[in-house]
Amino acid sequence: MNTSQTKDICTEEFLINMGPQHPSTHGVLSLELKLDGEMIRDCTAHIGYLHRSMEKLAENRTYTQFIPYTDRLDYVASMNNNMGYVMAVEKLLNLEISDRAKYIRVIAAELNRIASHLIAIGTFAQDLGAFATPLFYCFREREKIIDIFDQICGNRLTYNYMRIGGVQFDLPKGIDEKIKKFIKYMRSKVDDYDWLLTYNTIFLARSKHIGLLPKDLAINYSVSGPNLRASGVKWDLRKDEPYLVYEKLEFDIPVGENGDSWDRYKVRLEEIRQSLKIVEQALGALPEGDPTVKIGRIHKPSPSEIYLRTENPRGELGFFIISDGSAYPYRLKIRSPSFSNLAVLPELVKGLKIADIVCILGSLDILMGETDR
Amino acid sequence: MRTNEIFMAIKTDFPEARQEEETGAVIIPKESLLKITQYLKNHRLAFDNLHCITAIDRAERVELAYTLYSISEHHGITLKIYLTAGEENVASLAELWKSANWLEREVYDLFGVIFLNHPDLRRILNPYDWKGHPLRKSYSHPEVSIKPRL
Amino acid sequence: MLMMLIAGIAVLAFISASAMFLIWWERKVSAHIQSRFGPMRVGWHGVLQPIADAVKLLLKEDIRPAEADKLVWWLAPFFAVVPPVMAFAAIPFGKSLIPKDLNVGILYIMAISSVCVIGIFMAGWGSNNKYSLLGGMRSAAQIVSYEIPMILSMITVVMHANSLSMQKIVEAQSRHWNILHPNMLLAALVYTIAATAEVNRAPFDIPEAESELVAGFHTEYSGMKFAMFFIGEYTNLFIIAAISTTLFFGGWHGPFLPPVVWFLSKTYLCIFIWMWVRWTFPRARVDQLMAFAWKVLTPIAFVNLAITGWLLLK
Amino acid sequence: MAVTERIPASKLIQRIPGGGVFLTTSENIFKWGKASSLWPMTFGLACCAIEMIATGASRFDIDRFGAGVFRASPRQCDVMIIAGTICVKMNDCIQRLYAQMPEPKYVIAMGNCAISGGIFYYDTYSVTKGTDSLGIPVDVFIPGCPPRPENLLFGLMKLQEKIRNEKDADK
Repeated sequence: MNTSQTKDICTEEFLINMGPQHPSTHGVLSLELKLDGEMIRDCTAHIGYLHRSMEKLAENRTYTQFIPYTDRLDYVASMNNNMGYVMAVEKLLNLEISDRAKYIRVIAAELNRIASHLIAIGTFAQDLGAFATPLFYCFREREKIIDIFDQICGNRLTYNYMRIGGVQFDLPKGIDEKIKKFIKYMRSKVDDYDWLLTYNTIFLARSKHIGLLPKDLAINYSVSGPNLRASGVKWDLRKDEPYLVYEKLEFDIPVGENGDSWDRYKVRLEEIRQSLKIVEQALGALPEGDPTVKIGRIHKPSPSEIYLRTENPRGELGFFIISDGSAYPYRLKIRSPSFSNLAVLPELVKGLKIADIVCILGSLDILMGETDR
Repeated sequence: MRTNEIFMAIKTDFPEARQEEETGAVIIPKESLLKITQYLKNHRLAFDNLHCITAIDRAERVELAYTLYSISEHHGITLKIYLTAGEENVASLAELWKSANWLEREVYDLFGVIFLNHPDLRRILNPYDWKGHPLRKSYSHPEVSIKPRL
Repeated sequence: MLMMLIAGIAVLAFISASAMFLIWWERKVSAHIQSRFGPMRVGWHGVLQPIADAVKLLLKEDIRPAEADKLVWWLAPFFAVVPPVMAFAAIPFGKSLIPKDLNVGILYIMAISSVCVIGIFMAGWGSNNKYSLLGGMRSAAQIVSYEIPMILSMITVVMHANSLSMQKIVEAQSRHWNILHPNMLLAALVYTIAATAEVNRAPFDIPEAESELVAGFHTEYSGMKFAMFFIGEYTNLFIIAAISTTLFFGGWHGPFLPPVVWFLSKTYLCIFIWMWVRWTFPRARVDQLMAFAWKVLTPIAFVNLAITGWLLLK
Repeated sequence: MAVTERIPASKLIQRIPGGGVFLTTSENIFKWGKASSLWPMTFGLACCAIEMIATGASRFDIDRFGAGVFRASPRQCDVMIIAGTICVKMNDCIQRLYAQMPEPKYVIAMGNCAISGGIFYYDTYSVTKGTDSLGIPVDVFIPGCPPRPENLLFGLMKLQEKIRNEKDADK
């Protein structure tokens, strides 16, 4: 092998397509990786495989008809989407809702936040290779929340529970014992996860210092939600721009230190504990009254524009609604948190291994229904 | 800081800014977009978070609404640009805020607004060989069946 | 000659039965760990499930990718199944129940079971698929680097029994099992970790990493070829469990029950531990795995070797 | 190359005495084997995927029917559960996946979107209206938005029933 031959021996980079159908892309996301052996040189994300043209469709639906579509945006936290949309329309109509409806909305949204974080933690552990066991434990807890929602509004995943001006049904009779029982059960389970998963050596080795998202880069990419708080930015809409009854409730905001995948997981785990505290207080302070809606279903708001954002489990969900006086919105823009959270991925991944991109994608907890709208 | 205080601060340095009556958004001409956004970002107003870009297809013009927020100062503002029907192109803010990269690609994909010197202006949501810009009011697609209105 | 034939057929029957049983047992153990039931509808408690799987895999269309490296691709499953089956020749089931008591028993088993890495690498290269290629390369690196601590921990046992033959190793433990010596315990630990990596299971299953490389080296295999990899993996699992009982847990020694029962129960206990580990731990990354093998396991194995030598010469 | 006319093996065996009995029993065994070990593909599109995972999880445990082994690569699975909305960009991916599956393969269309485009039937330019318009033969349709896990299990049982009384044995 004389020297002339050794010159042209070089390792080629090859292109690998973590295509739309891949066990750990959380839905239909296609990542095109340029690999040098195991090292990732460059990654481009292709989204749009679940683009169901929600915004075009919204222009031909009345404000009430569009509520079920918001369930299918972030289909793991449907209550929070419903709440975000319905509050935006109420702001458009500057409609006041009864106190009991506000408390019910907070309880439903926080329970759904716990369910969404449970899925985030379960799929994150599954992406790190603990095949199915943590995921099925998280789903076992989530089934308990689903039973509560099943009793409240009759559906498992897409609840369509909130209406413009209140909620669809009042809480059924024995529901607060069931929620109290769940809160006690869930507190012991969250400690189990801490003991089982958080300080497991392989889990730490796989997720500590992987995918470091510095504070200013996170803000620059307008990342929001647990991913932003994990980078050390103490920003939560429920505290900084309080809506509904969050200012009356006392809870604190978990913040991570260096914004790596382990911190994002830890922030979500802590947020479950805070949400349990919120639900407990809201349940205690539930006023009497009739939360259901009395006014008609067709609303004709005066021509105007509003933008309202609420704290979704994945980040800040914003609705920009422009009305033109008719019963149909002129333009409805949905600002989805996963869209901006995913934009950070190509930046975090350069120079890491394939196993790390799966870990970072799992820790960012994106959801394709919301990204592609 | 309420929106009109922020508007007064902008008005002093950039006289050409106007305020929309009912929504309180700050309307600025297309040419001075880069200057104003740089001012907003680095000035004490510290708008460090471009939350979302909304395009509205009015009858006679296309409006671009930039929703800006500041995490340190706890305030926000909506910048608006009116693009006349003929030339719908505007400077890209991808260098100032990295979130603008994907947001602008989406507005290009659905509305056809061209963002000048954008890193890679491709479609993001529709297939790359898609004809037309779907969210335009004038857009019509053969297979779309329209749901009868109430 | 006839005896050899009967012994061969008996071992083959035992292998297929144990592979079927292990597949069913793994699904039930993993199900109960995840607080669910596992196969129930196919026969009593899903007992006929492996047979149903086998029948279905038999009927599957056998797809070969167009640009696959035909011969390499076709041979790969054989290289994954044949070595573990051949390794059964030197496993001591009972006092006289050993197919062939080679005087180099342990060396033979180790040599044979390192051939299956070639099978995995051929599968990775042959199926002309980037995921399989990555899986194949990962498995080559992993098995080669975990072979060293495994053999070193075996040598400590061989030094104690001062013979390579499996029967003599078992007889040397007639009074008390090897595991009771402290340095043997350390060797047993090193052996267990290295053996898990040898068989691509649990925290070290990076060659067929479900969540990263779709299905690793056997992405392109369907039908009976995929079943062969499946059976190869479980037979290999039985082999390393059998070796660990022979080396550390006193082979077929046991107070009342016949030796074969003792040997099988100890082996299946070891297999249960491996299954338990598989369904609880996340997966290590490639470079952490290699660093762990070279920087942690091999030094410990060498130190253990030195201590055993010093103890024996004292 | 000349395609020799293939005499089905079943015709030959029937001529041997007692061949018929052997054939029917072996046919039943094959069908029982295919029916009781249907390996689905991990292929969730939208909201129905979450319900599919919930079916695989501990409470509704699809593994009781032998269908719990979710294989990621299309080569090793028999049933493709299309769970969610099929969008225009996803069309050829689904067709390619269906083509990569080895022969005795079945398709379950789970949820209204997979059956007919569901609530995205009107006013959307980027949703294909149902799996049939992709030209993929669907064996079982499971309505619901999303269908409850019990529906999915019942759909699976219906598929197993369909396999059991299939006419030609070599499909």
